[in-house]
Amino acid sequence: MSNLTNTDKIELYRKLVHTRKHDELNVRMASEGKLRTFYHSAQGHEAIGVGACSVLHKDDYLYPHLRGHGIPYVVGKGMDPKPSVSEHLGKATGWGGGITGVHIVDKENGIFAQGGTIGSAFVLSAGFALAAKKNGTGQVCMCFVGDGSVQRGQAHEAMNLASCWKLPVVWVVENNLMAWFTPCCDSFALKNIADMAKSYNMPGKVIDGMDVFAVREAAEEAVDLARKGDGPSMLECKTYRFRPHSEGRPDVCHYLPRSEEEIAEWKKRDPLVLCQKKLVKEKILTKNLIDEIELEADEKAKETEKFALESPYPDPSILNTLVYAP
Amino acid sequence: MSNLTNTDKIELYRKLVHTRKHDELNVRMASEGKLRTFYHSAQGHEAIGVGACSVLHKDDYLYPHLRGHGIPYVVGKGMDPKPSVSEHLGKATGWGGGITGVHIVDKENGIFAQGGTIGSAFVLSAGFALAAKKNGTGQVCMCFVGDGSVQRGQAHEAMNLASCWKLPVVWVVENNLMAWFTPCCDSFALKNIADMAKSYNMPGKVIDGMDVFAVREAAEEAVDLARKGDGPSMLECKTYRFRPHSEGRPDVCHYLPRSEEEIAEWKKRDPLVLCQKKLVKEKILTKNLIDEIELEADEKAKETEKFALESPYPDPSILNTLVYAP
Amino acid sequence: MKEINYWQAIAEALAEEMERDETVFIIGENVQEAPFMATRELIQRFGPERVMDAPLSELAIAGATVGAACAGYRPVCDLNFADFIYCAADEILLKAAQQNFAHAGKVNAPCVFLGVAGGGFGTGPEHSHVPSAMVLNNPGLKLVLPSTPYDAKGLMKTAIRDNNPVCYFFHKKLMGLKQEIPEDEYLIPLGQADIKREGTDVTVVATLYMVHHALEAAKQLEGKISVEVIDPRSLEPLDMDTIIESIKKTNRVVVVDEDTQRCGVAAEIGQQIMELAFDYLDAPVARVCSANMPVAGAEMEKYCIPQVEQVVAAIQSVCY
Amino acid sequence: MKEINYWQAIAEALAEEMERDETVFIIGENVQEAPFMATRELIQRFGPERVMDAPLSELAIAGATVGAACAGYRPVCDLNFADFIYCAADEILLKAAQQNFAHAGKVNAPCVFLGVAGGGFGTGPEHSHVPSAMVLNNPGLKLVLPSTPYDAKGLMKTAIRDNNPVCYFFHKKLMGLKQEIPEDEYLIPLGQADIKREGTDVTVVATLYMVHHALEAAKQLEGKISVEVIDPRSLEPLDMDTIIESIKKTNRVVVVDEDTQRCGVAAEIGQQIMELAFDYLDAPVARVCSANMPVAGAEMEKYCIPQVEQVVAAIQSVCY
Ligand SMILES: Cc1ncc(C[n+]2csc(CCOP(=O)(O)OP(=O)(O)O)c2C)c(N)n1
Ligand SMILES: Cc1ncc(C[n+]2csc(CCOP(=O)(O)OP(=O)(O)O)c2C)c(N)n1
Ligand SMILES: [Mg+2]
Ligand SMILES: [Mg+2]
Repeated sequence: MSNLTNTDKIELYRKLVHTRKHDELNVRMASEGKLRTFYHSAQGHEAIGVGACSVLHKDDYLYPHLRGHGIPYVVGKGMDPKPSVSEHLGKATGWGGGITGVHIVDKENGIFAQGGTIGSAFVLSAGFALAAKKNGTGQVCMCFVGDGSVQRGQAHEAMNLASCWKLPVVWVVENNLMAWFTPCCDSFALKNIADMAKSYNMPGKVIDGMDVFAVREAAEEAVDLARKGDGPSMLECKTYRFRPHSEGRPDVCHYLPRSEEEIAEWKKRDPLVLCQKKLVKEKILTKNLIDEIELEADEKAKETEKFALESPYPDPSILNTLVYAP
Repeated sequence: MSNLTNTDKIELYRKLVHTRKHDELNVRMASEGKLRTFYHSAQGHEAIGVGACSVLHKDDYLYPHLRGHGIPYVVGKGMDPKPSVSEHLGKATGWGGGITGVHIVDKENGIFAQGGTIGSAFVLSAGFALAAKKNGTGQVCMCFVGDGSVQRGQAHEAMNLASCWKLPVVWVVENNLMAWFTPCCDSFALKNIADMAKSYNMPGKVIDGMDVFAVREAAEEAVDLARKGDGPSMLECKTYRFRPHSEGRPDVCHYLPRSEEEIAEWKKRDPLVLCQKKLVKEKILTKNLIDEIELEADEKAKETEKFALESPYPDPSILNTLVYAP
Repeated sequence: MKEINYWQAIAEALAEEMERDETVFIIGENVQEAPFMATRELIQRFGPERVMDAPLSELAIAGATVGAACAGYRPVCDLNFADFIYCAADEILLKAAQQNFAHAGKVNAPCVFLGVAGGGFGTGPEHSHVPSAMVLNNPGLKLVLPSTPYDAKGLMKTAIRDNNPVCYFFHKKLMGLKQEIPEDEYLIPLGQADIKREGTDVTVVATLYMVHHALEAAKQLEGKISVEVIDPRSLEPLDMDTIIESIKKTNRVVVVDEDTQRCGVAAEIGQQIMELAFDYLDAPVARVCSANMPVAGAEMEKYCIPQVEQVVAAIQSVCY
Repeated sequence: MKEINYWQAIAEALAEEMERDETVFIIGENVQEAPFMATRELIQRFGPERVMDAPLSELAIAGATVGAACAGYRPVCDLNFADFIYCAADEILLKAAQQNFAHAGKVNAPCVFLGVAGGGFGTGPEHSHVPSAMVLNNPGLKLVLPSTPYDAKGLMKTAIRDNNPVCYFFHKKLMGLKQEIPEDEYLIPLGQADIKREGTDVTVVATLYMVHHALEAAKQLEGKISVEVIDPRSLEPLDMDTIIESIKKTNRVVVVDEDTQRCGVAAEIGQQIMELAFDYLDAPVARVCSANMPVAGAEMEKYCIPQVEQVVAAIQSVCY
């Protein structure tokens, strides 16, 4: 981290803001009943995707977690989040062509698939990492999952296989202390998920998932290991989701409302606020620059909305041609 | 173990011998082409099933590993191995009624199911343990699996669930260093499987799986924990299979013949030999008693063979009635 | 009589059976909030020991269901989306299904696998399927597909009491459907079709939400074609007698099913009709099913799953 | 021409394709020994980087197959027993099958899922199934079922080159079957049925080992009934044209299939025949399939899977 220039730091802040604004756009459109599918807000999680993806090369493989349906990751990797709303409206310009209303794919930028069953990320990403290793060009695969995903068998099998074969993959666990309505304390017997890495004889680290710089630094280290051929690692980024599991759904723990205090407590460590404070303190961010970035992000979000609304739906006659590749 | 009487010790030896003789019977009949299904010999593994099951109560749940298709476990638990050959001949007196030629079931003695897919043992036994807990009568479930089974997702999910819910289950891993033709060193990234227990915050111990007394002692401890409501544990019993994965199949490591020296080395620690030596040394076993037990086991095996050969096949008209329970 | 909706009917059945039989419990992800049954009644009444929020572990949840069932309990395993049956296929389609058979009837596995099924909300390929054929292709499982609150309640109670594993798929689009049902306890046997509408010209066989498509089609054709709508309510056991009786009268039949067409329910029913009533058929059995493709999401969904117009067209095509 | 047996044909196809295309590799449990193909040729020739012994982890193996395929490789994933498709159903039946569709054709997953299938050795319910219908009910997968060494080789080469995931199930009972095949390279396109025997009275449609049952039945009926045996060789794509052409000549048809009867392949083919050739049918399509039960092991197996006598009887029943 020490080697981040001021520009790098501002860039991370900028990405956080863009992520948040695009997420807010989706949240608003969901509340207006405009989205055609569910939306899982990334608010609270931004620093993870943004920080970790910012160390990736264009040709590195990326498997996003469901939060923000890709936004933090693509923004982190320097891609355009514009196709996000289009996808949610089922438009042809969506990043999955509007076919599912959810999934993201971008071959040029290393995003090859996304699945709707939690945990698949683990095994598919092992496959991307296997390809990376076979390619022999120093590519890595970065795969984002939730704490819940780690409870699935896929996690175990993929981590074991990847470690045995020294596959270049970094698993970033976004531990928001909860999967759907079930808290981690009731669905893990151990405290830190990162400790599970020991079962696979690979590095596992607990990171402050609200601190974009901490995430970036840890990601850089893990990616370096992978690129060098030293195999997989796991980063457990502790975070919190500021909104309900998905928009319009109850916000409960088991069946009782989540604690207001807990939410308020975590919001004090909002990743955007933390980053801004730090950079202001370091005199890297000025009030002007903050406003400028905010404005730019608002503009960008507006553009995204307009683009989505004006985009055409896919031509239904293509559906038949999509079942099998030519 | 200190509290084992001489009779207990002789009984353990007796059970080892009976297990071996019944296994040899199956192996011989397989070589004669008489068995209707495959047979996975337990030779080398006997101390594990015998030692661990000897601490179970009649109403404790038991899920056997595939080695010996149940023999070491039922003998350990004090049940009759007689239906073994019958099952392999597909006879109605087999312990699964001869329907599959493999599976064992004995409700009275706590054996409720066996599956043909490696790893199912983990999740089904979590269910038996859940029932045990709900019953509230201090029952436990003991589940035997191979090292290979631990590589499946079922292992991870079941151990995590059982630990979260403090289910009374003891997982006994028969680590014979190999799953089918693939050695553990190529399919685990860590050395001792028992260390995986840490991921589930439960006790995990490495045991000498050739020493029936060591196995029994560790099992007793783990079962006590489970009965007290302290949840699951894992025992990794290091062992070795003396024969090929299944009868009549090549005996290779990956694709090259297994090392003769390695086999010979391990055979020096044959669980029967170890036990016999120890008890002879302790002057508990005499030459006479050894011969007597050998004779008795031979007799018993002969009886089993005769019983199986004379037993009828199931009436095929029942098949239709078995698809759904009445 | 009292008015009740579809999800309330399911919740009521669960509550009544849990009250009646201590061995019944619910297990699954977030079942305390019961996201798809939108009820907190069960957790409040029966507590976390009998309404068990499990980790995100389909293999363990389904496997533990089978194990506990073998050992004398009657678990109701909530899969969330019925599609998630793929995430525990070994446990459900092999272990649960084959338990009784593979062990010579010595141990059976009475349990219910609950899943919300079907399209209508554009939820995309892994959240919109009605995986019926997969269940039927693996004998040992029963399959219940309720189309009304009355059926949902009566069939759920029977499913829980059945000594076999039962897949019980309920439909997203029916959640709010209201109906008067008896105040008193009632059960509906599995394998008893219900004639949802009488008619004389053509028989339409449908389950779940497709029953409502069939009824709507029948209404649109009123005065022109007299449509009989048969809802088998369970596909295993399947009441072919009622279907064949109807065909003897109408000589024409359309099967409407929301599972994928290929190797689906409609092909099976069509083939059985051919085997049992070939000489009564004036036209080939027509089928209206989900297209032979994954179920697309959002706007594209409607091109993948059966629409009322297709049912109308199929009826017209067999009534030439 | 050279004589070769069924497993050698498969191994030869693999070797030729691995030689030709560096992106082809084999992944699975114990593939170096290749237990079901009884060959060590591949590992000796291509080494452990391309013949990869994986941990006992079906989810990871199948998932990694899909991932690597998306990223430009052409993995051949050996499931061991075809039944083990249940152990990675999400990965195969959803992820592999839907990859192209769900991502608007932007990334496809060219791979082969290999499994040894079927009964004949009494190996019991989780080791004797031919899970065809499950594959067909989940569009996006292709399905190849070779009945001879010639077909096995030519179809495998095509399967590997196909840009889609292909399930390739080969049959235990055919392993030692010998046949002369060309010395030179050849490919067989998917979706091209082969008429394994010409006849005029009745059409029998069969795949895998059932082709041999059909041929045996035809032989037994020689002089009495002239039987045409059609082997579609792949069920997706499925060459219905050849089947329908034959029926136009024979007007009678029996479908023999080793998958479970209910919602199986035979029902689908039967229904399609009804839709496409109803007026040509002089008798209902008959089917001979595995019984609606798990496949029992040992002595009981023969009561569960199709026997030649049943094929003979079905032929006679449609030729009344
Ligand atoms: C296999 C599977 N089971 C259940 C679900 C339903 N589901 C969607 S998101 C989710 C919770 C995921 O939790 P986690 O991985 O912690 O991610 P988070 O939502 O907390 O970011 C669940 C249970 C699913 N999509 N797939
Ligand atoms: C899910 C599944 N995958 C593969 C197999 C094939 N198979 C049978 S036994 C076995 C090896 C098991 O190894 P392990 O668990 O270590 O037991 P061991 O045979 O060494 O005692 C394999 C791969 C199977 N039966 N089930
Ligand atoms: Mg979470
Ligand atoms: Mg082993």
